[in-house]
Amino acid sequence: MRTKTKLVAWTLGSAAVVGAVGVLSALLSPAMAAGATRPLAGTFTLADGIFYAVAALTVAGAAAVAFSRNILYSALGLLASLLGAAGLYVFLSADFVAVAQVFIYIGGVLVLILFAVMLTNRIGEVNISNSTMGWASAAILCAAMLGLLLVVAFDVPWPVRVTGGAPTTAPLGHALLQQWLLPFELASLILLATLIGAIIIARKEIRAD
Amino acid sequence: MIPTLSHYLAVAAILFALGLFTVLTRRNAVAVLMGVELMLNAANVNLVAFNKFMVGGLAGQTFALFVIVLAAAEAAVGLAIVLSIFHTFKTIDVRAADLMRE
Amino acid sequence: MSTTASEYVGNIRDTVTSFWHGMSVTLSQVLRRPITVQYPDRLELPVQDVLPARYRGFLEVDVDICTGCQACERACPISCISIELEKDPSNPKQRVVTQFDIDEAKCMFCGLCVEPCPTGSIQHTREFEATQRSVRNLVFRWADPIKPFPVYKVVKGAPYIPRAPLGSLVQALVARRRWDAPALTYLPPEPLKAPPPPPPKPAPAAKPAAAAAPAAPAAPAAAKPDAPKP
Amino acid sequence: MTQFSFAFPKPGTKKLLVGASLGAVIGIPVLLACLLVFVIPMMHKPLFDAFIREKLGRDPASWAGTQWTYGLAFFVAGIVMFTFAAITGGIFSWYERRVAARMQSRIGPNRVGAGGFLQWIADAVKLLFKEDLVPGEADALVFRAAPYFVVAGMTLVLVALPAGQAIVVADLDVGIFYILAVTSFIVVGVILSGWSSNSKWSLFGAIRATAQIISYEIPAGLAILVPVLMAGTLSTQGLIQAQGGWPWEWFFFRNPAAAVAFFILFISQLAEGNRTPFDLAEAESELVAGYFSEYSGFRFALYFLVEWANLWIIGAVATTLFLGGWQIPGVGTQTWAAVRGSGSFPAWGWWALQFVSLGVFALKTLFLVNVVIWIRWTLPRIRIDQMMTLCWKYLVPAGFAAMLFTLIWQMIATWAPVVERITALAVLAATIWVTWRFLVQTRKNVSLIAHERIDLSNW
Amino acid sequence: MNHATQHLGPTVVHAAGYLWLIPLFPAVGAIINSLLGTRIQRNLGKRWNHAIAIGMMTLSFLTALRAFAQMVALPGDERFLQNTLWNMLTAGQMQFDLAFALDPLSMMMVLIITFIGTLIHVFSVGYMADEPSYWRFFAYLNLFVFAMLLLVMGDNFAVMFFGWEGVGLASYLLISFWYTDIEKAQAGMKAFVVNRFGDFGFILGLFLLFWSLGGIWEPRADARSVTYVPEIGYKADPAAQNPFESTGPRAVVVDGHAVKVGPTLNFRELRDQVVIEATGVGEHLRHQKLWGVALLTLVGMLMFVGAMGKSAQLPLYVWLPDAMAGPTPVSALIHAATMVTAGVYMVARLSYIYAMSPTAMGWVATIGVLTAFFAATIGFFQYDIKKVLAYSTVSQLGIMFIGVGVGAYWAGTYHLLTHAFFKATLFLGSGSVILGCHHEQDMRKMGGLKKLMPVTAWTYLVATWAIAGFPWASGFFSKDEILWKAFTQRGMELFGVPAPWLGPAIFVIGILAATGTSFYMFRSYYMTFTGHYRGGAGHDEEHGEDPHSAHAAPHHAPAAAHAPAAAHGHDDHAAHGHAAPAAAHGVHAAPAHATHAAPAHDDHGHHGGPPHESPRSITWVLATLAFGAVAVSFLGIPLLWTGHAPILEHWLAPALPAEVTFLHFGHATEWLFQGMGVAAATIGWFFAMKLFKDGQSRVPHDLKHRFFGFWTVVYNKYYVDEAYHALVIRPSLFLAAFLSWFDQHVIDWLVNFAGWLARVFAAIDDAIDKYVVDGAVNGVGGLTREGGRVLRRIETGRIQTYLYGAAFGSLLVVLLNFLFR
Repeated sequence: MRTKTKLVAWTLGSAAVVGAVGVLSALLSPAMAAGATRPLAGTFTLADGIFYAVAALTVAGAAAVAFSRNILYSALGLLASLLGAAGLYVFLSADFVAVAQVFIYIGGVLVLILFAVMLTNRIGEVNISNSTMGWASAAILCAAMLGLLLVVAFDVPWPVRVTGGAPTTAPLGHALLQQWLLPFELASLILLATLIGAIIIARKEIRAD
Repeated sequence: MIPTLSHYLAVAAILFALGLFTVLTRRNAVAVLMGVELMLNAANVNLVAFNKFMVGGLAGQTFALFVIVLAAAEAAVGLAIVLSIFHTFKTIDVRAADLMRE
Repeated sequence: MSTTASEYVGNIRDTVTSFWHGMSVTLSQVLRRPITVQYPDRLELPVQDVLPARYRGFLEVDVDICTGCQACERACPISCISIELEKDPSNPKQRVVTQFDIDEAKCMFCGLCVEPCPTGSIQHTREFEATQRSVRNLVFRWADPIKPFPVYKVVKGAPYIPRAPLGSLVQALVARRRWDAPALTYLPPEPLKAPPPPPPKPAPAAKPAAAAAPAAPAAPAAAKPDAPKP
Repeated sequence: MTQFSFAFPKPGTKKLLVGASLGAVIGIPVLLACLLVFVIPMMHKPLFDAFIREKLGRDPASWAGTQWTYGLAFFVAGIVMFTFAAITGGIFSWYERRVAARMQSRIGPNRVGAGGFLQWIADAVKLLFKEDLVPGEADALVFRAAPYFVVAGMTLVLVALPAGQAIVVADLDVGIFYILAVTSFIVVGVILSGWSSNSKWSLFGAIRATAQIISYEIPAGLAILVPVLMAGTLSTQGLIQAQGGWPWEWFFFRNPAAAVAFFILFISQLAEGNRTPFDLAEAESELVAGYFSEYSGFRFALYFLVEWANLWIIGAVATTLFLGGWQIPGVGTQTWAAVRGSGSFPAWGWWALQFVSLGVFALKTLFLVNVVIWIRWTLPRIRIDQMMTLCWKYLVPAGFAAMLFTLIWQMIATWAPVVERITALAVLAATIWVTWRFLVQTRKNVSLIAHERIDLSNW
Repeated sequence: MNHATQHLGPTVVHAAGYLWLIPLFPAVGAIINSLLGTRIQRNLGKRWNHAIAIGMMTLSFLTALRAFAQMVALPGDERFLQNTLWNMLTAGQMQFDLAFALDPLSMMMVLIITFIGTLIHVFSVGYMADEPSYWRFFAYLNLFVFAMLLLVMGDNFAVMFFGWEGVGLASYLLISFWYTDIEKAQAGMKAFVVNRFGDFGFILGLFLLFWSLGGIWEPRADARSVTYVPEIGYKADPAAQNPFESTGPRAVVVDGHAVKVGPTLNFRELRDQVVIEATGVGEHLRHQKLWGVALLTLVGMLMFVGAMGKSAQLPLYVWLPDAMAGPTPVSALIHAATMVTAGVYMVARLSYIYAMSPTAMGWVATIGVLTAFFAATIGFFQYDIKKVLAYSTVSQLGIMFIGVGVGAYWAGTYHLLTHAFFKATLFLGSGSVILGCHHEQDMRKMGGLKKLMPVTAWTYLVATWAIAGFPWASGFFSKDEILWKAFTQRGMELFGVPAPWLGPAIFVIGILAATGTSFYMFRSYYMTFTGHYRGGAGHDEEHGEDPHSAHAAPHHAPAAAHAPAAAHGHDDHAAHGHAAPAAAHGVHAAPAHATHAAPAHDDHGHHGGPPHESPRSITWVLATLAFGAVAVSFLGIPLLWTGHAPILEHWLAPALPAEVTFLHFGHATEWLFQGMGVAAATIGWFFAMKLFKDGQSRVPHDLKHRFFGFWTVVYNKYYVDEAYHALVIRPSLFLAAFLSWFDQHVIDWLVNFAGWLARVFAAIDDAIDKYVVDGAVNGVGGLTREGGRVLRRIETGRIQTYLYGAAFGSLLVVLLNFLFR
């Protein structure tokens, strides 16, 4: 079946990308080359495997967003990508951010996007076109950008100082209400303004007869 | 092969590049929004990763939270605008809304 | 539409009180005995005996007093009755009924066929059980195409028309057919399939059974066990 | 009038069937309980390490197989939890049909097994063997994937949902927030299934369901904030540990606003679970079955599984947040510690006590499940505007009010804890009185019809 | 006559920051009732409408009392409370603050307004009980009180003028309160239009005064010793570097006090610079002439024109009788007690201006006495009780103007005070009678009400007693003081000619008017309250067909056509074209019923039942006012009786700085004149009693037939309305028609011609424009357009394009950074 093969190809491709990045990192990273805390060919833990799986999920989702012909599949890809990002946050011991990511992005933004997709198409139209333009130039630019970023990621000797691991929810709450109180309140204000603005923009115009 | 900061940055880079690609190539405004979300997510991953591996504390996570919140706001307003455009032009092709161009 | 404060509070109060009473009512239902009668193994009498007298169950045709007028066929709104009449080859003056099929699966038990029957031959019974493996087997065939029955002539001046006890004929018919009998193969037609090459006519006496199914393969072997025996 | 006899089971029923049913009735829950009690606590790191150290004789820190064993254990735990959800959902489906029948003076399923208990297995088997149809014009991939989102949303909740003192797969730091978050998978699944079916009924049902779920997340979140504020933690176990075993130590009674919040949460959960009276999304008369109209066979079974497994989740979340969770009256932290013993692997008494805590939790949850079923057969479906009115004009303001009241209440309770105790007793007394009045009313309702008596035969 | 002003210093001002509250309260009441009144009335009941209005009035009155207490505590010549809220306008030297001030004069006015106003609000509760738009009535009443308070409390002319126009508006609204009746709406309009005539004069006078105070007139050779030089003030203000910095020229007077001189709108500044001799402004003004006429005379006369309109003097009095179309409380409050006295108040407030111009004084006094007499004669033969009172009001206002005209400012003001009380009593009494008689206003339909409405009768009698000028009721003291002062004033001039005979002449006519007053007031009393009731048990027999329609078109046969004493009496007052009775019978028929349907009259029909006493809220108000009408007399017991100046004169002295000289006569003469006043009152009373007591005498009837022509003329108010129509309205219409013709034929032709010329020029200009200017412009435009066409390629308006730029740019920057680091 076509979809099924495509799905498999997609998964394999994403895994390949992630694996390639891993290999690239082994070759490029000065920290790795210098033999950092853990040996390069050390034990491959379950957690590492899960990390790569999550990374592959993220990348696959993003690829689906970028390349899918059907915008709903793009949305599904976005879901996967966001979920993968949440997984990455868990790995980065930012569990509150991870859950917030799931809550807000998947529960809010993604649902909004799905709604928008459905509201801007005829009801019941399954095959929603998602045409593209300027494919080649965009590909060149993005490849350049990606290359640059990857070089930066692997070539710069980042002064790594691993922290964290402790639960962050309660400290985050304190930080938000003490250190970051003003941004917090501003964010709430922005949300309120957004809410009102979105309602006003989106509703049908009421003509003053 | 052990995930380090560089790995997270690489994932973020890929996310960003794909997001950029989406924004550049898509005609559908909703898809463009999705690309923006991807790029925001890349930034978020970077924020949290740097927070974990270099900075410490909670600033990175806090900012990631703020970015998430602002992304939600952006999505709400963006989609409202998309709906408005749809009502006006009966399409959400980003090339359609060029009344101001000529 | 604006709501005043008292209306607002009143709504909440109404909700709570209606909840209270409604929940109480349903709970009291739980605490009562169910009134459903379990069928059939919890009944002391046969269910047909406790049904109301005018219950409309399966249609029954007493072929002995059927005049072959086809009034019931015409009356049937969904055409579940199909009747075929022929002249008796032996007696050209006598007409015989070669087919009297009632599709009980289609029948909606409206009783319109009963009304025009001049002799009361066709009647609703109180029978309703005829579980069959195939829905096709719910076609009750009252006329044997091999042995068609002659139409009844009403005897003038007769005080009454003798009729078999209501239900006995159906019971006999049902009892004759096993629940897992093989399905009739010629009903109903399968319209979407391309008509297979016409099979050889099964038997010279076997008339095309159903008006609507000329093209169905009618395997004689399959049809045999079904044929109602007089 | 004909005299009918009612006897259960009917004389002549096969002894084997009765035995099997009874065995299932008793055995399945016991089996589930055993699985939960013995498998889930092992997910906790110290216990797991102790297990490896003492039972397997390896050093968990250096043994290479630790992580794989751990992964395997998680896999097992996942299967256990999913099985638990599936079986609970199945039993609930039978139970609901029985209760529904009784509320309508019927008998309900009574053919498969004694009392029809095995009906849900029969239904499941039937659905599994039905053809898995995909409508011709549907988007096949999404159509097939959508049920899994829904199931994932339901199952992921079970990760952080406690069922006993140590019976929680992962006591997350953000537990209740996590539960709220993963519920949104259901929304995605619903909207995808509705859209991909390429049927207007499905799409309308999906959009209704989505609007309903995301609307009611707001009052639910506000109501959840009340116990969170009282406990000062988001962790589900932390929330339960902040309460006590006796009713007056429950959040429900400790704070009048919490009682209000309980009802808000309960109503919101009904709405989020698409339970009557909020089952607009699957309003049969209008939308056939809503977003899963086009599904059949196994995928249909998944939707139904989620629907009934949600019953447990509804009850469990409310129990966790407001009704003291698994806290056994009179058993405090010291008792738990004493029973556990000093060894790294707990003593048997601890495991036994886990059973008790599971029983307590299940009892409270099942009570709420009963209420949910009861409500379904009491109230008619409400209109969509009424639903939105209820959410935005009543529950949301009430939720805010409850939250603000709780903020003040916590200050008062910190200042004078006795106030909280007095309130708890007063609210408890009021609840008991209301319950008593309710029972009296029910008794009256029973005897309103002549010659009717309370009759619980033929269950 | 030597008009030496007093040697006064500048006004000492005491701050009173709460003064703004006094007008604020009624304003708030008006706003509440006008914006929310319908809802209040519908949802909460009428109770709340009047509760708000009365509550606000009470608060205002209490605040006024507080101000009074503060003022009493001050030394006599420092009694000036001031409260500036904010500056509203500054233009050149004109400064216009929103400011309130209270001096003893305005204090008295404020107390009258708030006290009587409150009482009349209370009265209205009963009187208007059935009115559907109850809220509107109270909103208007509060609005009126607000405007009136602005008028009397304004610190400058602008605020006063706001109030001046505001009371006009409120009066208009209230007269045409039942605006569905065209007659009433027209009555309101008439009042409004007539008042505009007066206001025109007033505002002209104001401009003239403002202008005359400016420093335009340099010292001239012909003017003698004009010392007013604006630069003095500028030089005296050491802080000011240039004229614009100083708030105006100032003149230093005693003790380093600087007094602003020059144009001003502020009463205090005006008074200071005019009254204080050291400034020289007074001298300057006195000798100023405009077109050969003394400027102050012009100012005084023009301003008095405004007063004529507002205070209903000859010839602008015509609106006041028609104003009786409004509800009776309105007549009492606005058209008797407060608004119509605004003119008197204005003259008193500007006493220092008038005192400097004997011609203006003579003008005021003459107009006043003529009005007093003229209105009194009309009052003799009126049958409508409210008309009688209306003409009486006009007459009494004339007497007040005699007072302020001859320079007895305090006496005029005192008469204002007393008149406020007794006329309010009379009007409210008439309202009570009208209510009791089921909206009957014709006195011939009354009679014998004394037994039926004892409280009303007694209060009416007391007020009549007071207005007639019998001792120990307030009217006596004020009226006699005015007439005595008129007699002793010999300094007035008439059109620049000294007329020492004017004072005695005014006295003679005034005493005649007083006699007339006594006569017609007692006539109305006797006709109304004595004898037997002539109205029948209702007047169904008259109005049986349809009272409303019958009176909606009150143009019946003229009065002369048949004997007016005939049964169908309504024709008579219907014939003179006024609307009041129609109002009372027609539109207003319904409202009053619930009020007097109190306990005993549940079942009386449309007009049924005998007259009855009014409800408690009305009688209490009547009693209070009647008591006041007697009690205020102690304020003005003359010097002759007690040996010291009357309390009110003493109180008002600081506010009335003008010093007018009077002749001095012996005590015996004074006693004699007081005796004459009593005698006049007694004569009037005697004849009234003889002729009208108990309705027995046939003499009035016979006299009427004897002098029927005369009677008709007087009864029709000397045909003044008709004269107005012939002399003012028709010429106006004719003039308008002529101007219209002129406009259409002459001016239009000129305009068209100008247009043609312009077109010719435009054509020439167009050619230049097209080929010279446009060429340049188009060249520039074309250049820009071509440039834009090239440049706009990069402005696609598409986000992607910009993103390309941004991404490529950032890439470039990073790459450069890598290359050159």
